[in-house]
Amino acid sequence: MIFLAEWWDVRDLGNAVGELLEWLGDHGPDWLPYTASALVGAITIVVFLLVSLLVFAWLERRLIGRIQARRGPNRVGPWGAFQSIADAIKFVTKEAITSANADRWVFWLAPILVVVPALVVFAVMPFNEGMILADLNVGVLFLVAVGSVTAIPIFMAGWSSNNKFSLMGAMREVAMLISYEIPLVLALLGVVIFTNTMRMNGIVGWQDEHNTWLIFLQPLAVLIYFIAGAVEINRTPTDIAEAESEIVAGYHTEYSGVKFGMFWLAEYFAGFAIAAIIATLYLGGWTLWGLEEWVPGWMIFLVKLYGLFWFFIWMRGTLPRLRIDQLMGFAWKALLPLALINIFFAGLEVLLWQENDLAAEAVLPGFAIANLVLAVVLIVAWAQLLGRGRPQYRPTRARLVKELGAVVYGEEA
Amino acid sequence: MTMKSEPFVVNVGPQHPSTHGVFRLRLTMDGERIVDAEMVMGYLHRSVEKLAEGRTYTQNIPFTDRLDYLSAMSNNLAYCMAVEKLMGIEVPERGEFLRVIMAEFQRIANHAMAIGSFAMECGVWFTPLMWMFRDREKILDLFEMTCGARLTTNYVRIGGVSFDIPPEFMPAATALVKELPERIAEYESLLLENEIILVRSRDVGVLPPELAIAASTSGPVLRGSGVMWDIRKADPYAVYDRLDFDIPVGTRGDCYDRFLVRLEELRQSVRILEQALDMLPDGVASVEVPLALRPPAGEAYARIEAPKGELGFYLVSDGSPHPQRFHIRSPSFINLTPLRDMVVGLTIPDAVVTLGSIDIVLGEVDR
Amino acid sequence: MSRLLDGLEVGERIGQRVPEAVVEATPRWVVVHPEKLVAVATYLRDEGELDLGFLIGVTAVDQLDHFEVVYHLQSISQNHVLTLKTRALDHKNPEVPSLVSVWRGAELQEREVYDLMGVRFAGHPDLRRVFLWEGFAGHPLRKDWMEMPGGLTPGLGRFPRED
Amino acid sequence: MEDVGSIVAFWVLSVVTVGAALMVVAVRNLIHAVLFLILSFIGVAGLYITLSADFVAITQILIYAGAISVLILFAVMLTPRAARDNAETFLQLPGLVLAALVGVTVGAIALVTDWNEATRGPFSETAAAIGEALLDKYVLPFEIASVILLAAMVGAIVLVRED
Repeated sequence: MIFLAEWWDVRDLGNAVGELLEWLGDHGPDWLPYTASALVGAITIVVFLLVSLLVFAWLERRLIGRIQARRGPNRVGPWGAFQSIADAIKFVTKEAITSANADRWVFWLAPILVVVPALVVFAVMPFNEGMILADLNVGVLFLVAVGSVTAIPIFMAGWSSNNKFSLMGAMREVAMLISYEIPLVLALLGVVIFTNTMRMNGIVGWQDEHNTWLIFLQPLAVLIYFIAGAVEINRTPTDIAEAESEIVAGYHTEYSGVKFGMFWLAEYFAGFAIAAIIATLYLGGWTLWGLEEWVPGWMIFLVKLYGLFWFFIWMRGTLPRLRIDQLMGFAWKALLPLALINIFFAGLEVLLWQENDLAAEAVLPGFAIANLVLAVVLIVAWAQLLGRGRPQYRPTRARLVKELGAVVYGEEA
Repeated sequence: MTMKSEPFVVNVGPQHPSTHGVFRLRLTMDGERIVDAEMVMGYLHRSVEKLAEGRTYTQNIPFTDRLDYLSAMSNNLAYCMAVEKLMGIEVPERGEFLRVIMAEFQRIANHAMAIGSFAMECGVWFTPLMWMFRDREKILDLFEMTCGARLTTNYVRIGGVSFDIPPEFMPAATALVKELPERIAEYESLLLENEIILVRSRDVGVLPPELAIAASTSGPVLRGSGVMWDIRKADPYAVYDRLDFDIPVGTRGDCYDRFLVRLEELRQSVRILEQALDMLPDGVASVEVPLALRPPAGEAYARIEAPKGELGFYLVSDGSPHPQRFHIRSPSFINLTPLRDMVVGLTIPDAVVTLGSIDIVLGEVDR
Repeated sequence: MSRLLDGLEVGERIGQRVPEAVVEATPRWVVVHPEKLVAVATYLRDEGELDLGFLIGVTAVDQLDHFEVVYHLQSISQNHVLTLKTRALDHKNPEVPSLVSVWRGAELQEREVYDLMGVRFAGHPDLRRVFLWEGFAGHPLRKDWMEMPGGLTPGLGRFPRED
Repeated sequence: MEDVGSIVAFWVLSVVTVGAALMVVAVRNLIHAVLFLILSFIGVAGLYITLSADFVAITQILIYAGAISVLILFAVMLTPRAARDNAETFLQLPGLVLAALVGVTVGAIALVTDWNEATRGPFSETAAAIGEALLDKYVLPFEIASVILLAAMVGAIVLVRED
């Protein structure tokens, strides 16, 4: 009985699948295991995402409730835990209105296509050593490519709605994605320079092998990637494309019911995707300095992923939103030069390392310290240059007076 | 090279998340820039001035609750002061102190809403608003304790107040006043030094003081432009002349300054409350006035520094039990006068922040 | 305390500067002729000692046979107030000059008065209705706005339980 | 191209690519045309995958579907509304002639060339090879291309500067 090999070992869910595929290969046509593995992987990813969504849609509201000194959902089920299911039922049962002047086909297609990029990203995401749907040798590039097409369904939604606010939101989104693509790619390039591979499992393996996480070697790149990623996923601090106080709901103003639910879904999926990318590339993926021998690797990965997603929730509950031109200026004036400097130093360090054939244990701590110092110095310098350094952007207080009738205008308090 | 673009019209409102109700701003855009702005209002017009002409002076007090429904106490106060001026009624000292206490609590509650929604206009996801709701809630609890209503209080009456405060009011109010400075420090740490709020509101929607005076703005909008003007000091009513407080003024006249002025007014209101609660005398809270008020023929204009600006009531009596003319000088409405000058040349996000910094309530704009 | 300017004294000063402008002056207010209104307002705003640069409010009162337009004025630097009035004697078609050129603050308020009371302000840059829609019949704050059956007018003649 | 999967994939992708390309010229709405163009780009990327050119395929999606299409969308959105349909123009006849010429040339080459039937080798990584070729053998064209792109970018910024 081949099934009884090791398949009950929870540390590696891949075992059971592997056994199944082997059995299929022995007993069926040769295309069968290929198809079966694709199906199993796809179903696993969708199920994982939907379950995470149900949990986090509720958890986020509870957490934001805590941040905002209120309770959050607490009526449906214990601690309101079934709130997301109630929401899902609401989305499905509500009427999905198509406005009279909408471009029907495009309007209908956009909410379907918008989910695709966020789903496809997980195809190259290693949940564990063997738990990866497609271990592409250009994995990092694949992430970037998939990220770059997210603009198109959003543009379709905004344009086909035939609403000025929708179109404005869509154009903002497209412009923003194009701008933030560049620092995003440059931040990922630092990883590739160090690990010398674009294969996701190879990057995780490199971090495991050198007993380090790339967040230590590339602190600036992580920050840049996190900010650019936050912009890409379009959640509240950087939700310029659906800024509710300005353009109502941006590109999905005209959507309702299950169509709106798809946008909402895609937003969460994209958030998980960005968190997964950071967890894999910068935080060692499914490895944790040997702990993966004892704890299932996918569990380590999920803890990292959810921990990072929590940062997005925290940001959402705290920060105001920049104006579109300020956000674009931030990409071009701050993130882009910082990313370029970061790449330059990463290349320099790797060159130094490889040319002199030094031992990794000797140089990597030095690089980590040097890069941390570099990150701090650059961030402080840029903040002085663009923000606080300018007199008008220093916080002031109202001046207190007792007399009446005079005017203080233009004087510094 | 100049880019040619077709101007297009964007309707911000009347159904829009950030117009504070059913206000409509018809913006003509040239690309990103606003080239013209037209205010369209009246969606909430309930003809209060006409209705009031058909009711007696006392019956009109509930109407004033529903003008600026976020600061009902102040509205009651201004109206009752106008009637008292018309009739020549003197209010007992305790009544005056209670009015000041309620008006200042109302100011804190109103500014909590104003600052919170201003922060939301800057794109925060509800957090400051919810934090401020905590304090507003406690203030509304005090109102409920005193007069049974939270929003439409109908508390200040002609000749005094409707009820004297219950015994549990003083401990609760003192505890709240002790707690508020900490809370305000918390808001300042969250909002005052927030770079994003700074870059969103600094030098946005600038209102120079000359225009602010010429356009009859009042309240935080006028003070944000650096004009030292506060009716509590300029034309003291109730017992404000016996209380010590400062007027916060801005120096640039932008949205950030208006926000700063409101933030500082919270502190000053707490100062006033500390003194007023301390000085509250014993005695009766109101004088008996006849139910059938027949003021002598004549006119009276009474005004107060409401949270949103100068709130005045102009009453003309012809000797009958109902006013011949009941005019409301509403600060929200008149503060909108320079809006067009402030938003032209800005983008939509800036216009929204500017509108938020003026702090309007549509019940008072449309009346 | 804001000082209430003596209407008689101010009326005299206006009379010296703009002859034949003052129709009536009492200690509490000054009534001027509508034709001289803009000149009087400009004088009140610019005269150094008066300096009434802040228009508190504009409103109108239906006095059944004529309309009275009331301006409350405030000096921010001197802290005194003055009530200025003018009368539109034609009750069917009341018209007074607009003061938007003197005080910007009159812009919305004159529109409001026009909308609800029907007083036309000549020279207003944008005199349209502000609360009611174009085409609304009549001006509701006028006492004769809605004639009720039997010649009654809306409003109470006496207090409900007075006798 | 022995295995069934590759052949099926090739035909499906070809139909999608060519069909979408035909729709680009056939549909009236310019935005629809751009969306079909994106579909065509993605089809080409799929064809690259069947040819084992993984790096080129991903780059095709990144550059064409992700960036070039957005560029075209911006170009369409910035044109006046009147010119935003795929109307018949006077360029129709020259276009047809040109298309016929290109078709004839491609067909002729396809028929004339003596094709080597390549057998599929093992799936190899192409990224490293492409990178080395770009920075070694073809470094001069690569650098010239980047300088031209930089000049174009600077020129674009200079053109739209407001002051």
